Amino acid sequence: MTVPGGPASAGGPAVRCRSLGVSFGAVRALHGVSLDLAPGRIHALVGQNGAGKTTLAKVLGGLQAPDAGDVHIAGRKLPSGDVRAARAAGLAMVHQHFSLPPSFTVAEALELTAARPGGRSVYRRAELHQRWQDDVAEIGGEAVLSTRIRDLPVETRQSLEIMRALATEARVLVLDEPTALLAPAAIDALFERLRRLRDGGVTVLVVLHKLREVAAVADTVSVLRDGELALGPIEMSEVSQGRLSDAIVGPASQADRAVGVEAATGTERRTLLELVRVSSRESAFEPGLRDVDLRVEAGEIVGIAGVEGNGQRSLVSVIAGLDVAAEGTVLIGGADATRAPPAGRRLRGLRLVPFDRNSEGISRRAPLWLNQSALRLVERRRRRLPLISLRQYKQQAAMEMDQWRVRYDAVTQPAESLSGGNVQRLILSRELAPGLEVLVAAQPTRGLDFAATDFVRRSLRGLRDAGAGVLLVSSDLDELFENSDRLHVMYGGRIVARFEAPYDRRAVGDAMTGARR
Amino acid sequence: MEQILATTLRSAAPLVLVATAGVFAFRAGIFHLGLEGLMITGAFTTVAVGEATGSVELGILAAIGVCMALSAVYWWVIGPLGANVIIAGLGLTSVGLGGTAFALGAIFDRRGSMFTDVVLPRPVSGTTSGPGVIVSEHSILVWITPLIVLAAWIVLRRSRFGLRMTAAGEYPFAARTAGVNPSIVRLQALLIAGGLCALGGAELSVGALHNFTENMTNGRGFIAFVAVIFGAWHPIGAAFAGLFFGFADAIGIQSQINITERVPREFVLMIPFVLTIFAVWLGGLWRRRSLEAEAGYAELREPDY
Amino acid sequence: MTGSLQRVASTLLLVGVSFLLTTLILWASGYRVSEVFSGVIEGSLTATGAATSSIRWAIPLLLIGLGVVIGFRAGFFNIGGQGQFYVGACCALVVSLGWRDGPAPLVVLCGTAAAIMAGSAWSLLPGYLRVRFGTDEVLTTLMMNFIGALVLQYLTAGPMRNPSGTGQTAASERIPEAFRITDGSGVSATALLLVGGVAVLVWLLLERTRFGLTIVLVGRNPTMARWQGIDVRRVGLVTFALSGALAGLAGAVELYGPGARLVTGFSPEVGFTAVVVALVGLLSVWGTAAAAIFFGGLQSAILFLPIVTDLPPPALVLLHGMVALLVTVKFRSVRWRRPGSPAEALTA
Amino acid sequence: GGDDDGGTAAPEPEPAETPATTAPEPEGAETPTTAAPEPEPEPEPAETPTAAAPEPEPAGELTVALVANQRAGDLGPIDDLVRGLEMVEQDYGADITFIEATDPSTFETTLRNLANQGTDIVAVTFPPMQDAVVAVAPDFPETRWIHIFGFEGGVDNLVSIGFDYYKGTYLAGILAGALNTTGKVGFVGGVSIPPLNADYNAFVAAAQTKDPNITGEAAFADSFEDPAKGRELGAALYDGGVDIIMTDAAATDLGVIQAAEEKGGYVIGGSVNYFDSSAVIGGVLLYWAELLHAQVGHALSDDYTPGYVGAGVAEGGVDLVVNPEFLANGPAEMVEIINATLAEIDDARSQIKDGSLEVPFDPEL
Ligand SMILES: Nc1ncnc2c1ncn2[C@@H]1O[C@H](COP(=O)(O)OP(=O)(O)OP(=O)(O)O)[C@@H](O)[C@H]1O
Ligand SMILES: Nc1ncnc2c1ncn2[C@@H]1O[C@H](COP(=O)(O)OP(=O)(O)OP(=O)(O)O)[C@@H](O)[C@H]1O
Ligand SMILES: [Mg+2]
Ligand SMILES: [Mg+2]
Repeated sequence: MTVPGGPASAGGPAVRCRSLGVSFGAVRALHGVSLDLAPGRIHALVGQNGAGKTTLAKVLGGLQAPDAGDVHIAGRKLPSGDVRAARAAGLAMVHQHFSLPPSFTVAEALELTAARPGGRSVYRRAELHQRWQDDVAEIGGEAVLSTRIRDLPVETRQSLEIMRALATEARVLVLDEPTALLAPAAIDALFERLRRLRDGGVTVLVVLHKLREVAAVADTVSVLRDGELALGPIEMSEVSQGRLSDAIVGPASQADRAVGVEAATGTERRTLLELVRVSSRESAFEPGLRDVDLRVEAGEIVGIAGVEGNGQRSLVSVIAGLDVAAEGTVLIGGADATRAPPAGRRLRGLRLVPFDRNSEGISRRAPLWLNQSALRLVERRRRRLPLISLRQYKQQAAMEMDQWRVRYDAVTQPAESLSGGNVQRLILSRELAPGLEVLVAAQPTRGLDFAATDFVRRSLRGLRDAGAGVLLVSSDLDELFENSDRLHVMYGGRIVARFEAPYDRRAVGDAMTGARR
Repeated sequence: MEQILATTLRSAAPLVLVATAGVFAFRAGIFHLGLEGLMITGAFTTVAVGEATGSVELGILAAIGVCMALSAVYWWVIGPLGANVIIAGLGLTSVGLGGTAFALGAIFDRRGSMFTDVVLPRPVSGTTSGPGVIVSEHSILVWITPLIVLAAWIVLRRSRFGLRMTAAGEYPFAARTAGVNPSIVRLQALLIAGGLCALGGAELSVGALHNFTENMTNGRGFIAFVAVIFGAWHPIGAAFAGLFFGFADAIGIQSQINITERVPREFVLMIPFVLTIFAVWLGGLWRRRSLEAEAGYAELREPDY
Repeated sequence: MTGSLQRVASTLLLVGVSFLLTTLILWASGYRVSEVFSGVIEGSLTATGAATSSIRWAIPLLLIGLGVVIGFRAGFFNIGGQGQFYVGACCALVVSLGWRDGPAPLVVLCGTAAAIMAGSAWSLLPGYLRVRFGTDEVLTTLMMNFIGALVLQYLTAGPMRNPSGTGQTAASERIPEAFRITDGSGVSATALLLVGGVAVLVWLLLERTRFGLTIVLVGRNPTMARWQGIDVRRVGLVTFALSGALAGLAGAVELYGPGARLVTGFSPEVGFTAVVVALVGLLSVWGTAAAAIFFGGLQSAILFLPIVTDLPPPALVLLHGMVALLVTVKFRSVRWRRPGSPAEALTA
Repeated sequence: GGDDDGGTAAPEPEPAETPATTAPEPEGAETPTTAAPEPEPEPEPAETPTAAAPEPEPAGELTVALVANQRAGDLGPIDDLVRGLEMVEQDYGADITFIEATDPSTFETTLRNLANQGTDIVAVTFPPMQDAVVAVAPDFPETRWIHIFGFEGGVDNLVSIGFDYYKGTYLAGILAGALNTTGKVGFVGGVSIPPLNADYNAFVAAAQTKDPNITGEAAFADSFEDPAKGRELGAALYDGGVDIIMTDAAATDLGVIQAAEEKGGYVIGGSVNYFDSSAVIGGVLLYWAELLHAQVGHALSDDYTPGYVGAGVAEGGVDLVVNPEFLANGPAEMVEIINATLAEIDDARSQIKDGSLEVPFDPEL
């Protein structure tokens, strides 16, 4: 259980991978990856969705035994697929997916995943809390220790994941897309922290998608493409942005083309979605809506900015019909839909990209084609026989997924076998299909690689140009600035500020933090 | 009243022991429907080995051993071999019920039942009136049961081992990221459960009685299973649920005797079941199970297709 | 297709292994094992009336099992088939004896309708508690089983007890012969058509309607289903009702078919066996049908075995247990990945 | 000692069929039967109304089956019947089959299977199987059917032997009433089904003839195989002021007897196998083994006559027997009362026989 102390032996890499290979059935997630990470630096790992980044991270962390090759840490070979050995060797991980059991209290989760040497294995609650009280200071202090993981807001959960990885005094820290769920300020704080760790001699490997973030934090960068190391590790100073994106996308690959979604109507100004003085009840970790007025017209993208947890979720839920507006009116396509069930709203052309793709967007254990076809199940169709053809469903699903370049093997595989970004593509392929009048997109590019991100944004703009209305809820200000025709800021369940392009980053930021009303 | 309490304790003890076994299994993520089979196996083995060796301690040890071995088989079938947890569990129950009855014939050439002199001691015995009745005529296992429940609570809720077990059951990925092999943890949980079922069976055959009778568990394993759910998978909760069912039994017995003007018997017999539904409903109102717990649970129950 | 062939083969193999293990135990205890094997074949297939009897036992298993399939697909662990079966049979009985002079087809129709409604009602109570309050349905449906058995006991020992004869049995009067759809063997063209028709309908519902797909989505992830605009509660209630209706129908078929009267505690295991059948059938309709026939054959064989062998009754329970313990063992393989799939083309 | 003071009113004994009676040796241990059921010590087997001498057929061909609707291992009727079946095997060289059919819906299939296999004689047990045997028997005229505890007389190849066990419990009730000191007598049944309810009512009615203030308490275990519950029921009854319990619950009885031993109460059971226990005063017995043996003989004989025969208290097929051990070693004052009551019981028995005493059959609780 001792952590190898002192700086790594001079000259030798902190982490050395030699010709790693991992296959899942016919998919080669990793192939011949050899990679040396110099000690005491921040290494970024980038690549498209499904390129194998998570798989590589898992191999390092001992969660996935490679089919070929091996991993050395500080010159010593790790037994393959052994989490404890990796941790004993001083490697800690922050996973792309949450890795703490929801019903555990924070203290219990820490004790489970980050137990330090010493401490009795049978404990009293008070004792346990004492053990961990210093660590949680920055995420809410002692009070948070007895909170259950499932009751924590997403960001806090993410911070906790990072915190518990650091708690073990790791010499090598691997973070898989740690920024995906964080607000800009939190990202800055995280990077600051990583730099401090680096300065303290810790070697960091961080999986990122946004090149801006890579530039901000990384010392070196490596690129995975189709399971192979396409570039790096190379000093940031030696690589241009263009070369990096070429390496990610690959020379032969063309940019995704936007999908031509035909919006149902022409471009005449028509209010597609309207909320009039809507209030709703608050939920566990979000304020309810308070007197929200909102209008989305045909041919425009309305952005919703705000620090997460300021009512964005309530807003989307009320529009989707999952929450009932306590007061006020919701109009969809000009007709009152305040009391309409979710299905009714879908029929009027409302499309949704939910916040949490894994729990709300897909059914992880259902086959891909069924996930893709979900929306077609609530459509009302006039037919003599209510019988359908599965083959037709599968074919159509395959077609639409191919159009969105979802990477999959067979339409019958369960959705959980897709990489994170591909799940998002699957959702988009379902929601951005004909019949769309107004789209509510919550964090539509979260977790997407940059090419896909660009693709999604262009698709949203394409939708707008074709006459649809889009409500874009995002925590990425650049995304909002680039795409929104109008921008609202939510704070504490209210819309506290409304902006028109061109935007003043400073003013928007002030509104988000409540500094401006 | 004293009698009702005494009956409650005696009827509850085997239920509580087996429910505690169920809690271990549930926490580790196994929807264990083989409890009944393990229980009857425990009851039989205690009597059989007790008779053969003349020692009740050896009988119980052997029962624990046999039940653990069966549990290991069960683990192997549902784990490495990937069989359906529920069906294999029901199968285990049939194997236990059929196997013990068969063994009774094959080994002892008996049919139906078998007496033994080798029984558990009773710390207090012979009290016939007053509050002393409450604690009288209970085998030592009844006395030990609360300690076992307490120990189970500490192990499950106040130890790293328990954290690992709960994590493995609730969210195997989390367990794996913590360097825990969920499969091994499940084996451990099943072994513990097997031992506890053996005790539950032994209490029935050499604690409350001094014989083994085919099928003598008479559905108690399933009632214990219900107690686990009723008790929200918590060792203390399940123990109280077991007590509740024991109490319902005692009340049922007393009401048979004391209610002279009879409502149709069947309706009286329905009362505990209706009460259980009501209690579960009410309990659900008080504390809605979390989505996550539910999802984990659904995954447990959800077979592949 | 090869996948399902593989499954069938592995199921058969596992059943063989179970038999082997059991016979090993029997052999070690000094029984003649060759008899057991031939007895199983005879008892389920070749002996006089054996095939019929296999089908007779398969019928209730199939009907209740299909209900289980519907419930499980929607994510509800409705194990209340036994109780629903009982109250279905009870209601059919009350109708049939209450209106014993009525025109046979009409009475049978009404009785069946009553059974279906009773079964759904018995299932809807836990169903409502589940979708409305999140009350655990495993527990409530289990409890409803016990209550259903008591309802049957009450009726057969009380108001519906056969008043003629000796009064020594908790059993109802027999229904008029005109009402019956089979003789004592439990198999007739009518019964087979009915059950086959129901199976086809269920298959169409599950595999060829949007509702069938909706059920799967709800079962896999209700949250996602809600986001997709699916009324999860309604789907839940409908599936509960359908499960109960099928079990209730099985009760009616039992009464109008082989039973002709109700006896307290008849077919006490059929509800649980149906759960096994549905799971062994991998929650597909035809798989369930095959599993029902298999378990019907097993039941028939188990009734037959003691006649031709010297096996003691517990050995049969043991055998049944062994089969259940092993029959769902999977030979794991990465099933959904085929070479030459689109993803391969993409990566190549 | 196999002698029985409350003996039957001398039906014709059939020594030919009486199994070798071994007097049970009282074992020193106070545990109830740890040994396999001893053959019936009763020297007088059940009267077979058609007293035909058996003429064993050439061995090897004959197949005889017994289908029981309860499980064996009850130390009671089923075990006795199995013993009778084994006697048939010995005496007639028959190939025997014993089947437990506990699920009523399997009765018909099982009977048909047996007949289809060419079984010569099929015996079935107890009233619940009546419908099945009546439905199946006519389809298989080659097979001769015996219904033990049945009431149907109109089938060509079926002999039904009817018992009136409740009249036996009536006799037990007289004894219980005489011995009772607490004003309460108890009854433990397996499941509250009509025949057991009737047994209980007759038992209490008889006790009340001794003292109209005596009340009865009935309790049911809802299982015939739950001795643990039997123990609690027994304990509750004794604690509730009952001093004598009539038990009628197969394997559940074992728990009731244990409760009696622990609580100092007394039991009247349903099997001679319980007589090892010092708490068992006696039993309402049927001579199952002998009856089956004799009926098989009858079915094989030339003057086979199908139809209904009564074999109840009046015919000597059901009787109250006092535990000889208890008479020898029981508390003196109780033995005295028992001896004093025997005459009265004899009276009741003969009144039942000549019809002057009508024991009510009341299947409702
Ligand atoms: N458990 C698994 N079973 C089958 N295939 C898998 C599994 N895990 C990953 N894959 C496949 O391996 C490939 C690499 O996946 P990985 O998760 O490493 O991608 P990634 O680079 O992390 O992508 P993203 O940016 O979307 O998270 C993908 O094609 C994915 O579908
Ligand atoms: N998975 C679950 N499903 C349903 N209810 C649960 C579940 N887990 C816990 N509960 C309920 O929440 C309560 C608290 O649960 P938990 O097991 O975490 O114990 P706790 O409050 O931490 O208690 P303790 O102090 O004993 O550790 C339990 O008593 C139970 O009622
Ligand atoms: Mg990833
Ligand atoms: Mg607590």
